[in-house]
Amino acid sequence: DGSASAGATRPRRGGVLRAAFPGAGAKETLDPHKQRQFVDIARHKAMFDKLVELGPTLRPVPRLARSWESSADSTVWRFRLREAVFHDGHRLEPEDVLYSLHRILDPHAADHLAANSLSALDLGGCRAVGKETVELRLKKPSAEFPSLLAVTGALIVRRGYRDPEKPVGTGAFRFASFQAGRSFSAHRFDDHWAGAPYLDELRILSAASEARNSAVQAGEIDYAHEMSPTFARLIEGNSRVALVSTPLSGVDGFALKTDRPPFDDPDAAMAVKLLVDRERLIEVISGNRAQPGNDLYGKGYAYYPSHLPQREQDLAQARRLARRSGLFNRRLTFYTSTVVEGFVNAAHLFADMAGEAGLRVEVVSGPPETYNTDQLTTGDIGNHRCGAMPIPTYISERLLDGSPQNASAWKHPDFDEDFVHAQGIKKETARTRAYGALQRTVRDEGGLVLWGHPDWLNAVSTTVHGVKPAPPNTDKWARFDAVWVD
Amino acid sequence: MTRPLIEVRRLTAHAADGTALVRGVDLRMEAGRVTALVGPSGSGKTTTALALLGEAGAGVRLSGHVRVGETEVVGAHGITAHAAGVRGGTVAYLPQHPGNALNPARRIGAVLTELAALHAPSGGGRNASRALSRAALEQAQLPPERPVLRRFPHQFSGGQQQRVALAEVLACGPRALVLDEPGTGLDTVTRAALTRELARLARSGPAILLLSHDHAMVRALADDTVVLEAGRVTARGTPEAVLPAAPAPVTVRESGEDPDGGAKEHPEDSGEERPDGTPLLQARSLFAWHRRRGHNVLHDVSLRLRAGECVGVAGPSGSGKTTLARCLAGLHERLGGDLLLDGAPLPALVHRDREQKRRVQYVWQDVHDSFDPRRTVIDQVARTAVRLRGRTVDQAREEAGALLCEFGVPPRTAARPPGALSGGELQRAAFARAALARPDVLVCDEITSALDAETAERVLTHVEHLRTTRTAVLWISHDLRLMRRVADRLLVLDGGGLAEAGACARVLARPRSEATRRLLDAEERGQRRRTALPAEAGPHPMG
Amino acid sequence: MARHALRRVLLAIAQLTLLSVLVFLLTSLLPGDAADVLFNDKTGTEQIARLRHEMGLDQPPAQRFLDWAKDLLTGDAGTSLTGGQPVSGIVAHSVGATALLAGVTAVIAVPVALVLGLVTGCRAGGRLDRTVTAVTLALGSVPDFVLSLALVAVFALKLGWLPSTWIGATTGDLLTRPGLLVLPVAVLLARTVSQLIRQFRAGTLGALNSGYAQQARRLGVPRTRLLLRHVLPNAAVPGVQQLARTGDALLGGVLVVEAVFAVPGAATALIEAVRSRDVPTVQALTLLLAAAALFLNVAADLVSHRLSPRVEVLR
Amino acid sequence: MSEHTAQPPPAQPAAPGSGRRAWTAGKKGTGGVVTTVAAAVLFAVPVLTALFGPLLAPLAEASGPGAPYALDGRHPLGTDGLGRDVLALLLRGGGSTLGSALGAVALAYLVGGAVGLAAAVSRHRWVDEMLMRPVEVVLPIPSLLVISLVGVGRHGNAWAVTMAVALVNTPVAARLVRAAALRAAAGPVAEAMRMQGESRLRVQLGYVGGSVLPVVAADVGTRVTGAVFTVAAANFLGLGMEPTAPDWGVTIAASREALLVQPWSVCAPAAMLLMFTVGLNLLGDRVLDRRDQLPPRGHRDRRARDRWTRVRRARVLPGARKEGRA
Ligand SMILES: Nc1ncnc2c1ncn2[C@@H]1O[C@H](COP(=O)(O)OP(=O)(O)OP(=O)(O)O)[C@@H](O)[C@H]1O
Ligand SMILES: Nc1ncnc2c1ncn2[C@@H]1O[C@H](COP(=O)(O)OP(=O)(O)OP(=O)(O)O)[C@@H](O)[C@H]1O
Ligand SMILES: [Mg+2]
Ligand SMILES: [Mg+2]
Repeated sequence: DGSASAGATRPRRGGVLRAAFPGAGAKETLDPHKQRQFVDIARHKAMFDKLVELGPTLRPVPRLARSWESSADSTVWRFRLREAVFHDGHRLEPEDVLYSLHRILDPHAADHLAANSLSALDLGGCRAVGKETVELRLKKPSAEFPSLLAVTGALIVRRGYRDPEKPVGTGAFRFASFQAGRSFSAHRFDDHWAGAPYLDELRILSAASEARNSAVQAGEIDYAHEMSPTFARLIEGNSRVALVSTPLSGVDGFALKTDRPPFDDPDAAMAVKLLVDRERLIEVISGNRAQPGNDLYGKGYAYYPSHLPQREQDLAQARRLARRSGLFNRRLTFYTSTVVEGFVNAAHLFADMAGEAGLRVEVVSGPPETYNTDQLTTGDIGNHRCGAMPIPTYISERLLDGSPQNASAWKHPDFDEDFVHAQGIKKETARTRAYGALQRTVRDEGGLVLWGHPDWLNAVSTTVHGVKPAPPNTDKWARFDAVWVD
Repeated sequence: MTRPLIEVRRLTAHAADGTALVRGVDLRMEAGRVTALVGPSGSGKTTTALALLGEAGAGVRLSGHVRVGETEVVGAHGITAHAAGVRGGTVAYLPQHPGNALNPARRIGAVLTELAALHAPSGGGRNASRALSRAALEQAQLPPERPVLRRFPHQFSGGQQQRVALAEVLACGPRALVLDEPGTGLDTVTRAALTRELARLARSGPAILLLSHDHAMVRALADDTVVLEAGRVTARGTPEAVLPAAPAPVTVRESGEDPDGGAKEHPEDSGEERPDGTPLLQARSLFAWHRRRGHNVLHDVSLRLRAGECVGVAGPSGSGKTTLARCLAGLHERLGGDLLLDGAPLPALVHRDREQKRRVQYVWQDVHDSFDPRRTVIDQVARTAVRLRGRTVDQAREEAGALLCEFGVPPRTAARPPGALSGGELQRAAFARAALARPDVLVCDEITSALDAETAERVLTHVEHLRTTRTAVLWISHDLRLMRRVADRLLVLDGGGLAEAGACARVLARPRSEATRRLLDAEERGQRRRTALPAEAGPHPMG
Repeated sequence: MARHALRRVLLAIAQLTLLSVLVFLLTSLLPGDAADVLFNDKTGTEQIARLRHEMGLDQPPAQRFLDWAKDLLTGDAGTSLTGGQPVSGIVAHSVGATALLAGVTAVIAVPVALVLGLVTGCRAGGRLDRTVTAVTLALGSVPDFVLSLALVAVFALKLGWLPSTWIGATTGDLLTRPGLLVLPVAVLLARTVSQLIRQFRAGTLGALNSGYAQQARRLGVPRTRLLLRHVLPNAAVPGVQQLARTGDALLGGVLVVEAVFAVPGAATALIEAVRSRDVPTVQALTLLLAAAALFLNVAADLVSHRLSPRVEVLR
Repeated sequence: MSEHTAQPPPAQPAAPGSGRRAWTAGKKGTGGVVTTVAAAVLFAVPVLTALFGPLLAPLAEASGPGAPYALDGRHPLGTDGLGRDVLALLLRGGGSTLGSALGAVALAYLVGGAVGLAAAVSRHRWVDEMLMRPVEVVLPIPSLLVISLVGVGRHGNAWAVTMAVALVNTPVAARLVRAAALRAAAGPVAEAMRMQGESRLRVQLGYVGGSVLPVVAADVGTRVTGAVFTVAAANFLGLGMEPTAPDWGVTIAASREALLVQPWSVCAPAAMLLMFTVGLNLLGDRVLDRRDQLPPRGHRDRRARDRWTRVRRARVLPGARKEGRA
């Protein structure tokens, strides 16, 4: 299963593609540096390009940057640019890249999303080298810098870009119209550097899940993003709609707070890891559309230590460890929320499993709007979900002392040091080894119970071809350059 | 002999519990003739009259034969399906309680015009209907002016409402009119004018069935009289033959003598208060208004009531009698001036304590509206003794039952809901409800208007009895003859102001105000035979 | 009447003012603010603080309210905290669709309910009454989303007669494709009509049992006329009051309908704004909706006042 | 015309005596009884389920959890999204749904009705104003806003949502009751009762309340329905109870996507709610019709009261008998 392009006709020019994404109302924006929602990202992807994108295994792949190289200490990076043209005919130059980076890191624009990841840039030290190359200097060494340029919101805009209402990019589609929370449309850009797309027009529409469900079945839209496993069951055998299912598109799990009792004791955390019934969770929460997790992030991605044995449920051992660490005497709080569909279900399912093993878990539900922040301080256990990103990014965002989303409160200075060190290793095999060791530590002692890697489900009308499975946030995801309709 | 317009043969009516209400009544009504149906309260007059329209009260079964025009309205098996066809155009009925027969949400002009248009023989257009409706209003003794036409029913006094309802009936231009107590609530002047108008009307075509306790009116109008007693016809004939002889005129004017031979042995009363003793109830310079302050319907009215005294209030319809009564009862709160009970200020009803409530009681003019349609009458009457005199439920019930019996309302009747009582029965129940409080001040708003002489006598006897227990009575009535019997002093209201006050005998004998004189004149003329009337009829064309 | 109306309008303005304070207070009491929500998943405390400053959220609430009110008086509803676009634009874009849905629903619901209410009221207990009562009740008792999903499944997916959503449709499309309105309006009608019918029926029953209806019948007023001219004005009173509340009830229903049919409407916008603590947008939408509700209420009061003059006079 | 008189009058249905009867002919037939029984059954099934279901639920749960939205032989009504037995959910979930909806409406009517009654019955304009002005301020707040504010502010708290639903219904109830009560309270019957010294309570509840009853009864059913759906809509938005709570409304909202995959998971609880509201409304109608049709309350009251006094006399002081006769 997977791609809807199977048995496709020959690519054909022309036509309109109507793609629906979950909307975010007034929050939706045209400003590529403020993007936050999938629907924004999809829109911006049509109109803009990044220097670097992420490939299917979350390795950086060239986009506007044709190639790159770094100094020996990985502090100075040179990117050679493509011969790309903006929608207004202006040719892409290093100054555009520098302007974009300055704009992203503008201290007055607090809501530029990539600012955090790119804060390692030493803007003063960046410069153009000729007409084709841009040289970027970092404050501290990082062998992972190219993948940081692929983060959300790191799009390259035209020099002097100010009015978000008039977007000018190098993307495959030219802006036509936009209404926040409703619709967006863009036309084919014939001078696109990778060749013009097939579609005449791309419409990206916002709609809640109910509406996407029925609209894609009724043929009112051609592409529906983010569908549920129940929907997948519903359209089994439907000749008009096909499912594009992307395996390994992230991770589902639980986060145990390791900076306080009881989970500051690795035995207690291990007891929990051993008692969860991963199959049952996958069956219920992911509708059997997931692969079991091994308490490791990034299955199938670069740097994933795939040689480690799959962790299985072992109730006897779990009980032993629980008793030893005094888990039975405590009342555990599972702090959950409806922020993501399935969180509360998973929490209750977990509570049941834990209850069978003799643990007392109380599920408490918090406001979804601030869940991710609240979760950092509330409860002993929380939900954990993470989309696709490179493993080093994951570590830096979730497992370091200063990480903004350190849900398992994994705070170990030596771990942080090792990570910084690993990031600086230029040689890939050695770096892989170093990352592997770090991940292993977290798997055995950390507080992440990562039980599944769910499939990402999109629905596509059978008249649409060329939609490839790709994890969200990667290059081919929500990219409609190579899509055509009958 | 021509075939009569309406023919009733062996009409019987049975209540749900099997009681016979009407037992084999025969009746004929012919065009241009007035038939009067008289008889004591509760004798079945209303029941019989309703049968002409093919109607009966809740649970009442009719049988016999009623033919209206060519239509059989009641047959052996009860009301026929054709009955609806005669209503309005052929037979129009004026109900005994007109108050709730008027649509509260509609201006009276609109309804009148609508009815006129509905029953007009050949359309005639809007203007014709409007003219008809104005004519009807005029016949009913209301000025056919725009401000009146634009009023809502609640903006009329009791007597005015009666006339509005009558105007609605007349606007239909029916072939037969059934008028159930058309004279209740009307002052003597209006009543006389109405009587004249009805006489004219009868001659112009329709047959009229007149249900009335007012023998004067019956004498003045009726060609035939049918006396009903306990549901049976006991006498028939001309009014002279059937009715008791007309009483002597109320007053012998300018005689200076007490014409009633000293029925009341009070000393002459110049109308001024004796200086000694605080009055029981005193009103000083009362003003009252309805919609806007300043638009007063009572101006500067003062009165005093002493224990055991009965003060009568008379005056044309709409002169503010009910408003005055309601002020005293504490029901009308838009008022200025002082109210004193035993020298202490008397607040509005809501602020009265239980004792104050007990001491001042009021009997409604429109009794029908003052009873909860969902509870039995006896229950409602008895509550007074429970609440105001602390009796147990059973004691109160016994007392109420006894009192109602005294007034001629048997327990079995009182155990029904108000809708299943006759107009007079309900009026007596309302009186009993107030009397049960053993009040110090009893305000009676036309409480004998639906009663025949005999029944009224029972009520009067009780009023006398109350007075012997030092109860003061404020007696509002249009019946000046009765007033003379009952009242010590008389107040005459006109246009909201006090036209005259003084000893009853004096006022009736030597009226000083124009208003009183008019009322008395009309009364006097009303006593004369019908033949004496038409000369002075006004120019009111009909249809 | 005119004085009465003027009083009501002045009162409505006072009410709106009070309401805006109330709503502002309530939204301020919610956990978190727009900055928190905006950066919920990419937290950097320092970034949040900057953002908060930029949004003016670091000012005391009273100050913020006054600023907002001052701007509003000059006709400026402010800018959205989350999207940065003018609030007036958000309101303008979202209210139209909702107003259209609610309006069409009301235009259909009122006459239908009136007729059915009258007819069932005067045949209470009859077969027609029982049928209508049961059917409308049942329809009104099916949860909105179940009804919408079922209607979509049958009429859009199975039969293909009607479009299933408004996705991608513009307001102009509504005129050329009236089919878009059918299903959403049908869902909204189910509850509205059912409620209205009940009120009108009850009113009719009461009015028919009254003395004046009886007298009108005695005076030969034919059935239809009796119903329309005599009974209706009195029977309509409870229904009219209900009607005033229909706006609110519709809004609740509209939310579900907006989600299922992807209608870009005010209910969705309101919830979205509450979710993202976008106070200016919440305020603007609430005031607008409240003004609509007030308008309906005032209208209902005036109509009731006209329909039962007796009551107000007594006050 | 003359033909009519010549023929014998057509046999009559139940005497179309009073006007009302003529207009509502046929009420007395067997149809009425059938409807009453049907209404009672409709009403009783969900109520009994709500009351006694939890006792039976373990039986339904005996077969253990299944696959999500499965329709296998082990679960008579299949399973829900968490693989729980739908029948068991149905048995467990009535109390909270009916409880919170009824509770919210009852509270709304208790508070709002009292305010409305008091405002209507009070002869003081300022009392009326004082009571109704706040109500009028709250009235136009979109209930959606209140629900979402409460839902967001006090997340997942069933009580909070119940209170919010009650809150949004309170002003409505107040206005409705006031409007209906005003007519009665301003009428002569209320005046007469006051004149008789009846307590305020009796005037208000006994008479004015009684006159308001038809309007309220017509409203209560729809209001309960509305409350159920408001709660369900709150869940639909993720503002209400936990999405896993075994509550009918929650179950409907949570399983809505599976309407066509596992219809029972939505239809069974929806049917329960439907039966409840339809039954409730029909019963309300029946009671009202009966009230208008049968001999007035007084009859029944009196008999009941006589019986009661007799019992009391027989049991309590023998002296009371004498006193009673005195
Ligand atoms: N609600 C009202 N609004 C305006 N005017 C009213 C209202 N009620 C009564 N009126 C007017 O007030 C005046 C006095 O009315 P009131 O009822 O006191 O008269 P009355 O003397 O009792 O008459 P009747 O003998 O006909 O009963 C009348 O002219 C009447 O039209
Ligand atoms: N629906 C009813 N059910 C049972 N009895 C009734 C019903 N309506 C009236 N009655 C009784 O029938 C008798 C006759 O009533 P009816 O109204 O015809 O009297 P009436 O002659 O018009 O008296 P009044 O002069 O007092 O109006 C009364 O005793 C009354 O109590
Ligand atoms: Mg009578
Ligand atoms: Mg009067």
